[in-house]
Amino acid sequence: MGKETPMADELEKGPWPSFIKEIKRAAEKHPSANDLLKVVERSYKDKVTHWKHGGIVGVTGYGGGVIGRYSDVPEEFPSVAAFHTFRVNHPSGWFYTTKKLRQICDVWEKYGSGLTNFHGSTGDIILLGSPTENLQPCFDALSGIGFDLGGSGSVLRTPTGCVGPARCEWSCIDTLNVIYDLTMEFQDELHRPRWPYKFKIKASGCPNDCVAAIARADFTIIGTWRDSLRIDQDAVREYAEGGLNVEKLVVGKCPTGALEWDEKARELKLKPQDCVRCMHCINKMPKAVRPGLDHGATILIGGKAPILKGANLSWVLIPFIKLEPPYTEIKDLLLKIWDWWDEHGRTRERVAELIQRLGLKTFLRAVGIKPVPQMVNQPRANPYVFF
Amino acid sequence: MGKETPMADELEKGPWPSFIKEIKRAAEKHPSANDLLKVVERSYKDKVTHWKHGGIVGVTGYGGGVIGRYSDVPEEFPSVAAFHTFRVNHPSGWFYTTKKLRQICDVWEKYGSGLTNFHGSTGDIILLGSPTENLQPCFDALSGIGFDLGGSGSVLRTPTGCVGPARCEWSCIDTLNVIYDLTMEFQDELHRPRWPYKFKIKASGCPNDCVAAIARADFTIIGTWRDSLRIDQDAVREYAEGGLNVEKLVVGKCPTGALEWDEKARELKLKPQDCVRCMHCINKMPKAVRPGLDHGATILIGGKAPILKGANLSWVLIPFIKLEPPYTEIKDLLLKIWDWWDEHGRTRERVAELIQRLGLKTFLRAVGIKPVPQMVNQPRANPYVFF
Amino acid sequence: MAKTDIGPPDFREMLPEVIKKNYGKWKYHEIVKPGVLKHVSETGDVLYTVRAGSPRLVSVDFIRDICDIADKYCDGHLRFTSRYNIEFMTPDKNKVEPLIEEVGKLGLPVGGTGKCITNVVHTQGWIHCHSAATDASAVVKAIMDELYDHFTSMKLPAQLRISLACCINMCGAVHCSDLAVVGVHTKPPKVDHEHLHALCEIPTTIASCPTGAIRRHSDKEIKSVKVREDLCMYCGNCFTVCPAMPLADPEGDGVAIYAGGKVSNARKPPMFSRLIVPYLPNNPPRWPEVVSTLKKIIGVYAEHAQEDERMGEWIQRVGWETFFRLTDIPFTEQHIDDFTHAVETYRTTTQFRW
Amino acid sequence: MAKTDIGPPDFREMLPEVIKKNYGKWKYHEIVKPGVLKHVSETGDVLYTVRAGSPRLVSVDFIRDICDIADKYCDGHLRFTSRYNIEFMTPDKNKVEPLIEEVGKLGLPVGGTGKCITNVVHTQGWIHCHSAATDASAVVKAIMDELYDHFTSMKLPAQLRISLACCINMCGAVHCSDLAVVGVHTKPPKVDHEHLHALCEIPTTIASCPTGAIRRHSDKEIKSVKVREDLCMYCGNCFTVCPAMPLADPEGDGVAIYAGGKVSNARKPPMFSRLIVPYLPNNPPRWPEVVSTLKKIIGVYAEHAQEDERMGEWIQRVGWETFFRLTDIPFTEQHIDDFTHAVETYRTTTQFRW
Ligand code: SRM
Ligand code: SRM
Ligand code: SRM
Ligand code: SRM
Ligand code: SF4
Ligand code: SF4
Ligand code: SF4
Ligand code: SF4
Ligand code: SF4
Ligand code: SF4
Ligand code: SF4
Ligand code: SF4
Repeated sequence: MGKETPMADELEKGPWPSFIKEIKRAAEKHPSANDLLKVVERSYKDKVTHWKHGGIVGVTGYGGGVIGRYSDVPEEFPSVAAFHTFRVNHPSGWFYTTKKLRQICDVWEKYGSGLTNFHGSTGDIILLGSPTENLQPCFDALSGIGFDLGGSGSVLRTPTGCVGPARCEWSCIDTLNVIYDLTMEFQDELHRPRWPYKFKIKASGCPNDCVAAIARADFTIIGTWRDSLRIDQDAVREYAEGGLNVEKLVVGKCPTGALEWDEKARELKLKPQDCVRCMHCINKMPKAVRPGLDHGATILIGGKAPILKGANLSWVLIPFIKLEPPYTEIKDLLLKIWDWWDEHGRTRERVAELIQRLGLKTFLRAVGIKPVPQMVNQPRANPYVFF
Repeated sequence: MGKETPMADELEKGPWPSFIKEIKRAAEKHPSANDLLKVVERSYKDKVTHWKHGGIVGVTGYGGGVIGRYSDVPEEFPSVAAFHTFRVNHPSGWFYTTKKLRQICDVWEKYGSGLTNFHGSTGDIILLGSPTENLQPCFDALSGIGFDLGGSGSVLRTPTGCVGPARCEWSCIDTLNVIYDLTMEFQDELHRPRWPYKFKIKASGCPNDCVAAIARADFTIIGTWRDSLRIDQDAVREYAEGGLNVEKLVVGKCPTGALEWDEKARELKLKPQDCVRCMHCINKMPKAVRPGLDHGATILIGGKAPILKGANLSWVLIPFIKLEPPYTEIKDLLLKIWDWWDEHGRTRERVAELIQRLGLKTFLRAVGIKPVPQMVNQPRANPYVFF
Repeated sequence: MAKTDIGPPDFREMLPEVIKKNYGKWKYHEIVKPGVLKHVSETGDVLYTVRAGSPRLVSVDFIRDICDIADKYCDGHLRFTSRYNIEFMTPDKNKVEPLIEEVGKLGLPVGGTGKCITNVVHTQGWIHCHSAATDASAVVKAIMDELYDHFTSMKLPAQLRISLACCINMCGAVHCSDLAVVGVHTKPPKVDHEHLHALCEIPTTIASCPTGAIRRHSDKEIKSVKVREDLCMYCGNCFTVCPAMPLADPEGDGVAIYAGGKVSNARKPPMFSRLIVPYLPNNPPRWPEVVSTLKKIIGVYAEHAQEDERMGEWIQRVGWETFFRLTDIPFTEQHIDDFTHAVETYRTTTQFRW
Repeated sequence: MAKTDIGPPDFREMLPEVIKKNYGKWKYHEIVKPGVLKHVSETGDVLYTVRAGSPRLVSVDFIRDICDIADKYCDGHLRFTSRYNIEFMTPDKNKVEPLIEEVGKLGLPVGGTGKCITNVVHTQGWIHCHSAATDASAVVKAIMDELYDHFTSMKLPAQLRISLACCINMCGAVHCSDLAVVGVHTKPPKVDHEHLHALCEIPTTIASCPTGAIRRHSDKEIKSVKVREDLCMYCGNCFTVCPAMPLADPEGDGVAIYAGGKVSNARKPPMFSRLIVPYLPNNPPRWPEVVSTLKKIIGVYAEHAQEDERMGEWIQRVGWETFFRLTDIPFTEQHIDDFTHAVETYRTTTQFRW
């Protein structure tokens, strides 16, 4: 085998763990993995992909969750002539028992190529490469071990959240639970395409945004607090004595100048009304500074990649909302957003693009939210005002 | 008269000098000024303007310089039935001898309403209100005393510059001379409309930009320097001893952190490569800090008010250019810009709007300027790149 | 026939002797007191400037009055500033106080320097423009009567520049002022179907509308246009190209207030003024709502801004949400941009104040 | 028939005991050393996390290997991070070093915490996607082989996140990464006139183009479309809706590099990555031009940035002109935005560095 794939083989070298080694491991048991290796080698030679536009494939009752994929040289690589992938929804926070993981491995060893992505960049478990005839039995087996498909196509995509309260001291919301709850509530929206395009939900427990929600989610939930952050002055002094330059590295980097270091009293002073909860002082001194206690979330809308009208970072929609189960307000809001988008959106128009086309004002009216200055960095400069 | 114009009369009160008083002064000799007062009173009552769209009026040989204006109630106010204004070009820097000013007064007393604006917001002397039949004789008289018309319509508008080297220690270019030279060179462009729309040139001697060139000129010339600013440490110390908080108010406000105040040595230290020549430290301590000596100008393009596609602040086109008479490079550049704009511009399309429509790249190629990072705040974020 | 294209008088002929001698040689300046500058040259020469406010709309007799003063104290020279103020210049320190006194006798304030409110850049208004949605001179007079003390003193955090334009054509640097008052229409043009075809080119008129609100009249018999009122934002551009589409309306017209613009590159780069009050009624002759709103804002600014902080720099530091909170100005749909680059103004961070 | 809509397993069943007990009660954390976190709870409980790099594209046997470790040291639990790293967690300090040793035996690096270069978010590439203009896994492998030491140490000014997308659909948070590698086509689609009408809806295809480059074929006999090549910027959107418009081209395809994006709200608000290298060729299997460019940039960043300054924060502070000067990367027409909000990126101040 080695001689046939010299370029791929080259990628077994070097200290970083090698995906080629992984393909070869799978290839020992799976002809499709073996063919995949050769396809990849061929791409390295030809400098183009050898996959064709995927047809519509899937499993009974679902409109998505499987990405169809065919080789453009099926004669040459018959075992990957059809090589579809499953998107399998993950447990919130990507926590697993080894038992569950082994069950997935067994199913995928049986029906697929034995290759996976842990995880896809949306957050699904990606089971990489199954022939068409194995799709349904494989799904049945997955369902049997308690797994279900994630989203693909014009549906709600697999919601994800950061590790949150499970292992992070800063989480102002229960990211894992809200993600799980919304996922369960909106199973139908996840599995049956009926919208203009995809819709993504992500939740981060604090403004550090460890799931990059603000950049990647149409509906972005970010934990925050409404009161003042908590400062333990003894612990601050400990950091200072430990050699941290509090003046320069904490106070000096606060974006709003909300902090002051009283060198004499060796105290960190805060003007709470100037704190914009950027997390920096907390990040620098986790033992000394903590988020406040009046927890909730900021809701932002419209994050997305460049296609079609350009990329967006999510825009502030609700500066603060309490986030407690059963999350009724959030669910109602999502339904309102989807209704409006569904009614007015064009094919392949993300919700942000629709808002851009029809105007934020129209959107706010449709979902019943009052304008507040927190929604904008600055008011309009142009005088083209409608009355 | 007083009883007829109660609202206007109200505006004679108060400490700020009153334009109504001025109208009344003129009204003593000029029936048109008297009628103007009544027109204004009527507008205060009706809350609308009583001027109609101006027809095309002018003087022989010129396509602009006179703004035509007619009353919409000529029966009621016959002496302002036609009430056109002259835009008279000013001497650079708005310097006058009283002799010249008195000559203008005499001409305008004879042919017009006796009312003026010193100055219009572009920078012309505005002679406010002449009947149609007086236009030519009035112009002849103005020409006789050495004055000429400014711009109106789709022409080069009256170029203006700040007081510059005449009375300001910071001027890095001879604003008065460059404005006068360009004005004389482009008399034809000033007087005979042949472009898509108006074009404005303004020059400020330093980045303080006292003629607001960056906001109001299609072609913005701003003096700057390429070497390091000059610091007189003794003078700095004097400011410090005089009570200026150098650390907080000078160093602390430098936008790039280029300054440091060495409290011990009582010295102001500069990292020259970090100075972006914002003028702040110079403004705060004129006796101690001065611009460098390698003088020149930054050329920016495209400043304008909102009509039609939105307002623009001028964009950096040439970070640094030497600016010495006869200003050949500037003149060549202007001609190239006008040629391109003239060829491609639509009616009422300012040069900035044309650049927006056809792309900065196209414009740069047309005028033969190479892209440099100083032209942008940041490179593109979107991946929609042409090759 | 008169000579054409002679251009303006050569500025060199207009300069006082001391300036000719020290042209380009000035070394530093001081503000001696409000309205009085002292420039010192590398040659050792000194020049005092006395700055006086002007209503801009002045009679020829006014010009003669100030010429009298210039003849008496300034060897027959004077200048105007880029904001309409009058500058009397003399190398002679002893002339400064008598000069100020004579200026005072004319009823002109001395000031407009340093941390003051200088003269208001403004436009024609109902005095001369067909486009005006408000008056210019009267509003300025009403404002400056009320803010007079700020012209003659220097007690603000930084200089504050107010501008006024009587319609959104925005003649002047109104779009980049600390505070800008802008005349606005709020009703769509009323099409004069009878005269339109005679006065205007229909395709040009249609093309003039930035929002595409203008269409050919549906009735082919009527050679005119129709305005889709929901698409019209009253910019008046159609009126500029076609007199048969007037927008002026006694009830609809009024003023908007913008804040936080600047032009200089000092500290922060230049910035646009931004909408803070979408509409206040025209209330001649003294526009009390406008005046009191400006006063309120200036008071809040004076109280909260740091030294040397321009209006816009202060707002940038504390956030617009703080500005609206402190000034008690309601934030509405109108404040949210919906023009071409609107999305660039939306907030894409969780950083904000409550 | 299988049950549908059961959703993923409940995360609560996946949590280790110590996490169940201290859920929401964590008080603070420390980075003990690269790749090892210590979280301390208000209850006094402690949790150690060992973070290991993963190639993401892994066989089921790989998963079984890490499960073996988790069974041995972590009571049968483990998790993955939002950047594909594997996290082994244990309350028992004594297990940490042996655990690390076993992870090492698998050939996995321990690190990815603090001021490091963590794992590269990436996509399918030539492994599975029909849109790919470059490979993903191979480029990532080549990069991380070279930057390996940065994964296992913490000596950068701040954490540096690299992402890779194999086409400008930009699966992943590539548009907001410290450094982003993006596959790009640079040739217009080659229309397959023969099959187009069978495979695609012509109006949808025409509508898909953001620049309006696609038109109906001029020859009415041919049921296909034409591309105006001067209007095409190779976005591939037409190909997404119509397979008969492939863009892949061995010569034209390659990668672009973007820099300075971030997602967190820490200190500066989130920002987009911006174009720094418009095109580098595909040079399999190790993309040397890409790797060396990234190394160069990281070196300059490491040398010049202040502590805690993310790539984009540093560039914002020193200016893009400084970035291009220090990195020796040529600035070209391509860097200047010409898409919808292009003007918002033009410099409107005289503030800049030489
Ligand atoms: C006379 C005039 C130039 C002219 O050719 O007419 C002028 C003259 C001076 N300006 Fe100015 N500026 C003049 C309009 C401007 C303008 C334009 C405007 O107001 O429309 C600007 C930009 C405004 C803006 O940013 O919105 C302007 C921004 C400055 C600045 C920067 C202020 C800042 O911090 O942003 C300085 C520096 C300072 O004041 O410390 C300055 C400083 C100066 C100095 C001190 C320069 C000098 O050394 O002589 C002059 C006296 C300042 C004073 O009045 O306190 N000048 N100056 C203009 C007087 C207008 C008036 O009557 O009020
Ligand atoms: C007289 C003056 C206002 C004043 O009272 O000072 C003025 C008055 C008019 N301007 Fe202006 N503009 C005047 C300076 C400006 C400036 C300021 C400047 O030049 O620095 C601007 C903003 C800068 C710019 O050009 O972008 C300005 C931007 C406009 C515009 C919008 C242009 C745009 O591209 O956004 C219009 C509309 C138009 O051209 O159709 C306009 C149109 C007009 C017209 C001709 C009205 C019209 O729609 O045809 C006004 C005639 C009024 C009248 O009856 O006298 N005027 N106009 C100023 C000229 C006096 C002078 O020559 O010194
Ligand atoms: C495990 C993980 C969350 C998860 O649910 O999987 C996580 C966990 C932690 N993050 Fe994160 N972050 C994780 C992805 C992210 C991301 C998203 C990404 O990388 O794609 C971001 C936003 C990235 C960006 O801005 O571009 C992120 C921005 C932060 C920040 C803000 C950093 C900054 O200064 O901009 C902190 C605070 C810090 O590091 O001081 C932080 C801090 C932390 C802390 C210290 C929180 C805590 O108290 O436990 C955790 C360990 C940090 C460490 O690794 O040094 N985490 N963190 C993710 C690990 C990814 C990995 O394997 O490398
Ligand atoms: C598998 C995955 C990449 C990976 O290797 O991790 C992926 C793969 C594809 N994405 Fe994606 N996207 C994946 C996460 C993303 C993300 C990241 C995220 O969700 O957080 C984004 C950016 C966020 C966003 O949605 O804006 C993303 C933005 C896109 C886009 C551009 C959408 C846009 O509005 O800008 C497309 C194009 C499209 O939808 O036609 C796209 C389209 C595709 C398609 C379906 C190709 C296509 O044109 O039809 C790819 C299938 C590849 C294959 O053959 O397997 N993918 N895609 C990720 C999903 C795995 C998972 O479920 O966990
Ligand atoms: S987003 Fe905040 S709460 Fe969530 S893991 Fe990151 S730091 Fe913790
Ligand atoms: S969280 Fe950020 S904004 Fe708030 S005080 Fe700390 S550093 Fe300043
Ligand atoms: S722009 Fe500069 S040079 Fe000109 S007057 Fe103002 S401060 Fe002086
Ligand atoms: S001119 Fe401005 S940027 Fe330069 S050192 Fe002085 S304050 Fe800093
Ligand atoms: S701002 Fe408008 S109304 Fe006022 S003078 Fe200019 S064009 Fe006329
Ligand atoms: S006022 Fe402006 S928006 Fe309204 S119809 Fe006229 S041009 Fe169009
Ligand atoms: S980035 Fe493009 S090529 Fe790569 S997986 Fe996503 S859609 Fe496919
Ligand atoms: S690649 Fe993009 S720009 Fe080119 S024709 Fe297709 S859709 Fe249009």
